[in-house]
Amino acid sequence: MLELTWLIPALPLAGFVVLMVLGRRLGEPLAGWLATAAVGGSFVASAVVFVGMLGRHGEERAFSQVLFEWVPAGGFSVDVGFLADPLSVTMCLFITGIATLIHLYAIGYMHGDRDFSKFFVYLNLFVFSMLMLVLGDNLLVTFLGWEGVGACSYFLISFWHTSDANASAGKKAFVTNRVGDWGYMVAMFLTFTALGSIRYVDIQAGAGGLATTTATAITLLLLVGAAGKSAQLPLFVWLPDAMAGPTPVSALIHAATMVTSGVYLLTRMNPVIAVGSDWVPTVIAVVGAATALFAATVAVAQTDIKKVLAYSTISQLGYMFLAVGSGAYVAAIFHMVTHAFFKALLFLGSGSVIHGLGDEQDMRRMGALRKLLPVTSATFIVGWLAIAGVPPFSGFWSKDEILLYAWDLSPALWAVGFVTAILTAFYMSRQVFLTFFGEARWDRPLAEAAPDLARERGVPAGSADGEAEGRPDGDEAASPTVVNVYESGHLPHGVGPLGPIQPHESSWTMTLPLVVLAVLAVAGGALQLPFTSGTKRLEHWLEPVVAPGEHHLAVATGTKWALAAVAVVGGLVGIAAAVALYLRRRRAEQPAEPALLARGWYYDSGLAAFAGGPGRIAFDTLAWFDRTVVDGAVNGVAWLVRGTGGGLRRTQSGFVRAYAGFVAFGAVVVVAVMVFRGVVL
Amino acid sequence: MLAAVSSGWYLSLGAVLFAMGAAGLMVRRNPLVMFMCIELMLNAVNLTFVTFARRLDDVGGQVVVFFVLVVAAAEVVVGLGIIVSILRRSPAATADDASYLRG
Amino acid sequence: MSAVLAATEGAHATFPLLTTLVVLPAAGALVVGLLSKRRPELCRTVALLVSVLTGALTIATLVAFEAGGAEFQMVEQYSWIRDLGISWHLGVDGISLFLLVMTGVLFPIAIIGAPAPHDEKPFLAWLLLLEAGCLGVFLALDLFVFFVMFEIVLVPMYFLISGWGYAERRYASMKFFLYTMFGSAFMLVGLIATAVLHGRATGQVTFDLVTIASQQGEIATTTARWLFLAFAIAFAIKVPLFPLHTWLPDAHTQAPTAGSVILAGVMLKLGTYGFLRFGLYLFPEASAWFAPAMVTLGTVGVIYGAVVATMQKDLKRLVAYSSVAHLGFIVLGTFSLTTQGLEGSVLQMVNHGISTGALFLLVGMISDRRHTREIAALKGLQKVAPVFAGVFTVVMMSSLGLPGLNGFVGEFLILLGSFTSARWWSVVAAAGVILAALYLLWAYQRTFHGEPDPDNEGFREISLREGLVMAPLLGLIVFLGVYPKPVLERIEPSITALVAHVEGNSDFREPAVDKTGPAARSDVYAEAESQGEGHGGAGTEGEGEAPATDGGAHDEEGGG
Amino acid sequence: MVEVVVFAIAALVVLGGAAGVILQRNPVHAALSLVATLFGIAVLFVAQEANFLAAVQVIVYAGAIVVLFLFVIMLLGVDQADDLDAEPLVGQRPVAIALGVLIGAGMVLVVATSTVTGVPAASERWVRNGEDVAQIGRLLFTDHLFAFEITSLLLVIAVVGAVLLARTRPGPQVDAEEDVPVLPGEVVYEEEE
Repeated sequence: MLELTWLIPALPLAGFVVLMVLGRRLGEPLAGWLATAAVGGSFVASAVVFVGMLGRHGEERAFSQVLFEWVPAGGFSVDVGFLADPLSVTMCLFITGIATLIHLYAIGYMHGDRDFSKFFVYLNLFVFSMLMLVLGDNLLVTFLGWEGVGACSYFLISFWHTSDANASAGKKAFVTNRVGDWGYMVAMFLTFTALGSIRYVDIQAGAGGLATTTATAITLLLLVGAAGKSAQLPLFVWLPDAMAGPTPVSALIHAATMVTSGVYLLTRMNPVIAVGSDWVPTVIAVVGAATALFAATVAVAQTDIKKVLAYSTISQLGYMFLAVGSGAYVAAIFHMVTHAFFKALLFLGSGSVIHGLGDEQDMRRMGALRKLLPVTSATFIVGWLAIAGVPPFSGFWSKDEILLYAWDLSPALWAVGFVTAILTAFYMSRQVFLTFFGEARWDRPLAEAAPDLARERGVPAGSADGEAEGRPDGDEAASPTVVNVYESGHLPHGVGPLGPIQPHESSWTMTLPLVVLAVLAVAGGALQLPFTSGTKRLEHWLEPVVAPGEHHLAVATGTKWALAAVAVVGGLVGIAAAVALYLRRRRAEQPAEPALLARGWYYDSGLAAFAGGPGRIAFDTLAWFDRTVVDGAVNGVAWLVRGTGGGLRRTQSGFVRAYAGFVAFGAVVVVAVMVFRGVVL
Repeated sequence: MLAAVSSGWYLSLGAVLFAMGAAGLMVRRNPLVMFMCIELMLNAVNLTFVTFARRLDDVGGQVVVFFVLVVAAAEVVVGLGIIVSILRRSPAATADDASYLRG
Repeated sequence: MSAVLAATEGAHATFPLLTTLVVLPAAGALVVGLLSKRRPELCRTVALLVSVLTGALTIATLVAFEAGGAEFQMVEQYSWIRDLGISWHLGVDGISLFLLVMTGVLFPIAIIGAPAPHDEKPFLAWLLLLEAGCLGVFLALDLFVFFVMFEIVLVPMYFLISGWGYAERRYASMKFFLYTMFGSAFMLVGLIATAVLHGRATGQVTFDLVTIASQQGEIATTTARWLFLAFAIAFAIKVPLFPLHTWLPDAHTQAPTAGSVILAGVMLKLGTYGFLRFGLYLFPEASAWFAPAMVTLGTVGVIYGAVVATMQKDLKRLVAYSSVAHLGFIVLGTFSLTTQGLEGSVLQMVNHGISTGALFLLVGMISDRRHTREIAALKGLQKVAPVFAGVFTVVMMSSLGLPGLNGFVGEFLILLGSFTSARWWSVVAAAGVILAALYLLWAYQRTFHGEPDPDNEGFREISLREGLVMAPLLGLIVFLGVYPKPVLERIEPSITALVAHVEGNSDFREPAVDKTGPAARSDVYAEAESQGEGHGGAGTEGEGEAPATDGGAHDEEGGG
Repeated sequence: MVEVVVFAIAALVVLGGAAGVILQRNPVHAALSLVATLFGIAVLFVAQEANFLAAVQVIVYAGAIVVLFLFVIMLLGVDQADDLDAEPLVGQRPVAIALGVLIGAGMVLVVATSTVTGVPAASERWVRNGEDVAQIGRLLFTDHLFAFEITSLLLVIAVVGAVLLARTRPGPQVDAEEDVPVLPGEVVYEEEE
């Protein structure tokens, strides 16, 4: 049954091709259904492969299937081939599964969009690329998927391309990813020169023979690549902007699947990491921890419902890197899966809210939606509890395991992770309360409901300052500033109407995925329960792949329980704080989040300032250099020739006698030569 | 008749004559006179040829002189034709006035 | 002329395919030139017919070419100037084969896709003559013939630019002509010196490339280095290599669309091809000796070209500078002197011809519609012309090296190869990939994204003719990206032979890749392989998927 | 002995005539002094036993050419003295004299320093039997036949050219003050900066 592997990516590809050819003719909603079917089919295929794999034993579970030779060149040869092993199959399962749900959701969400079918073309292409990424049996095929998903995320982020913000967000994402891809490529070259092959099987077999420095270099370069794709410090900047894309995209690409591929890559390459210097994993862990904390602090102060989730995603990815760094590959994958469940759930939930509120994304315009959006709110709350680390929801188990390993590596890292956990609980609770609880801020016109938001959008706020002025600096980290968006006829996405709003629950195509995901978010923890070795299913399942790098805990059971308890308490503390701040108080004296955090520590704006300032100047200087110096030299030569010609022209005086003079001079010279050389007549 | 005067004298004379012709060509502005100077130089050359012809017992030298004479004649004819067409327009014209080929 | 005679002489033996390739377009040019200019449509038909026929012949060459042979094939040799040992010597090997085909394909496309705004007759005649010259360059195996062809090419291009170009055409064409001539002067001296010195050493003068190249060591090492330099200058200008590149933006920007397409697609390759044929092959030792310098220049070109491209305000100029960057890659690969690098270079020559050619066609369509190439003047085209934007996107993605499209394979092999021999340069050059994304996407954003302003509201969607012109290019872009094997396996033998040639005549050694990997292949792998074999059916079906992609790709793009 | 005297006198006449050509203000006088030079040369020819050439010298030069000069002078009536004091070309005169002196001195020096050691003619030895005409003739029509024919051609061309040039063309007579084409087929190039 394993030989069906090729079918897993083939189906979305087929869907992509078909939709591209006659997507317009199919139109809505047929195109959507077809795309969903394609992905669903590939989910079935992966399930079949999974079952087939269960029928085998540890070693035989690595199955590689070569379709055709892709790039043969001298001693270098790469096939388009797939490697189906526990790791890739796990990825395939949850990717295709979640993708199917999100496709279904998107049919409802994208309803009425003029590019409905095109959206699904991109979505299918993305799923195909993502599956190539995880199934590839060598670094190059993975890279094909790696860049493919990058391109798709570019297309999808700037899907509503008529607004410049979306367009530049897409560009930003692609270019930032490219920075990471640079690391990936160089790592690939290094691997090839060191091992003579970039097939995972060869790497796994040959990693032992690698020189420590080589392995270290490869790992660090891969880390650059992973940081770019998985939005870690310092390359995370593109992810918050990526929220400009349609919400299903944010859920699928920028929460569940693509952004986790960095973690996948590092896990896949764990044999190499194991060979590298022992400080390398620490580096990874530190990057992860720092990112987790940083993003969490920023998430605390966001007002855009999707921005909160975006930063939360970055933070959670930080956890996964922390896990990889601590040698807890299983935990990393575990958290990847659970996170995929609850974060997709949260995103889709927020999408449902946005949909229900007529494209309003700012939480200052929400509140008390619990009753009007029953399914959405219920599922959203499940997701909240899951991410907040409340037992027995899935998030608790995975996060707890990561923290456990972090503790084993160094208590300091554990502390960072712990603080992050508290913050996570806090900002998620804040989001839930602002959105579903408290007082309604949508039943009145914008100006009265949310004066500060109105000011930001440059509409006359209710009473005091009637004059509208938009914030000059286009700072993406904070809520999307649009200088009087209401003057231009159509509203950009994420900006709700001016007047009162009638929220409504979404159609079943949108709510069904929510319910399914909610169930998964609750039960996901069952994959890997830390009680007995029997309950650690994921660990046994992944064992053949991650064995080389997996770290073995040396922590007393007592400590484990203690840490778990502390974590739970931390989560509750966070929730409690949020309750105190956002649920109890009246909106009037609602605490204003510090601007520093709202603007993401000015990291992004600083970066933009640098790119727009010195960076641009440097580029301009080089262009100037090219125009004036390099080309100037060329034209200078031309000018020189012309000048000399003009000068020599002067000697042609036209006076016969002057010419005679020249001739005579020549004669004198000849004679002189004769005199001094002496001649024989 | 024995050659009491060595050919060196003749050659020297030719040299001096040539030099005078050259100088004259450069000094005088009247096209006609310039032509005469050219004739002087030609004659200097002729003299030299003849001298060598005698010195080396070679008639070839004289033959060359013969050709020079012919060419000189032709040249004078054409040259004077040009001069005529210049001077007919402006009787006071000098060689310097005909400097239309100035670059 | 005598060439034509020679060809007809030879015709008795076997059909002189290669000679025909050169003569046919030239004759076509003559015919078109003789036609009445009051009947442009007739000229167009004839020109199109000739170019298509030539294209077909190049395909025939591709078919007749036996894969796996390193030596020159279908060689034709007719004595031309006996006393000087100059002969009409043509041949094709893996290196020139695909450049040949690319030329044959690009010309008809340029003729259909970018008709002359006025005076079609001379325009077409010049184009055909240009084709003859380009094919001649790729086929020539005789220094003299090569030089003649190399120079012939300049004339039509000069007239194309100066006659049908844009505002600054006179300046641009003159600059292009003089600049390239300047280089050619060095080459002329170089090749005469080569022939003479070789003749002096061996006793009989010959301009035959194969003979001279095979008899290395006849020319003193240092002398050979100087000679290489003489050739290198000419090629470096043609490529163009970093400091000598400034004629390119002007020429590209001012040339008519067809001119730009051919200039970028074919003529720049004359330089890179020259480096392979008359650098590495003719002066292996010198090439190895100069390799570090050349690699450096290539790398500089990659970064420099990309940075300058980013700041261009004129769409065509931007593409022109992107060519500088791409050709930097090719030079880098060429002088990495590794199998991968060289194969990548040859492949990338073809890829660049296709992608940049397509890019110039599209930019030409834009400037035809809007009568401006100013990026600032364009906005929101994607909304009014989605299919056009789609086509542009695909081409753009291939140009910035997206895996799965042709641009990537070549770039990757180049970087991989240069990494083994010139590690740090390759690392730097790889950063060029980032910049490529930057300038292309930025330009795309400013041109296609956003709300179209009144000027761009009326932007016409891609027409059927334009679609049909782009379709084959898009098809090639996808196919070469997904399944470059047929190309690579034809290139490989010649390249390996070339590398061996260089190694045999210099102290350069291709860095051996540590083979611990394959050596230590685990049982898992072996077993996995056997299973892969066992279910070959799946494989073939999977293979079936690959063409499906490009089929779909250009159906959609072209049909729109 | 006799020859010395002859040479001395002839040389004096030659140089004197030359000086006259250069220094005489009036072209007519210049022409006359040219005649003197020519005669002197002729004498020197005779002194060197080139009798035929001497004759040709007198006939062609003194007879034809000089007459032609005088004829032109009279025809155009430009026989007024031109001033030798004015020199429009700056520094032309000193340079000219210097160059002249250098050439003369240099060549004399060459003659003085080097001895004449040419190979005596192998083929046409000059037998001094006074029949140099026959010898020259034989040489002309054997070895130098081609050149001889060419000269005939040259003469024809010269004649045609002379006729063409001297012919008066219709059209307004313009004077040389304005910068206009004067020579046939002459074009005036204006400076382009």
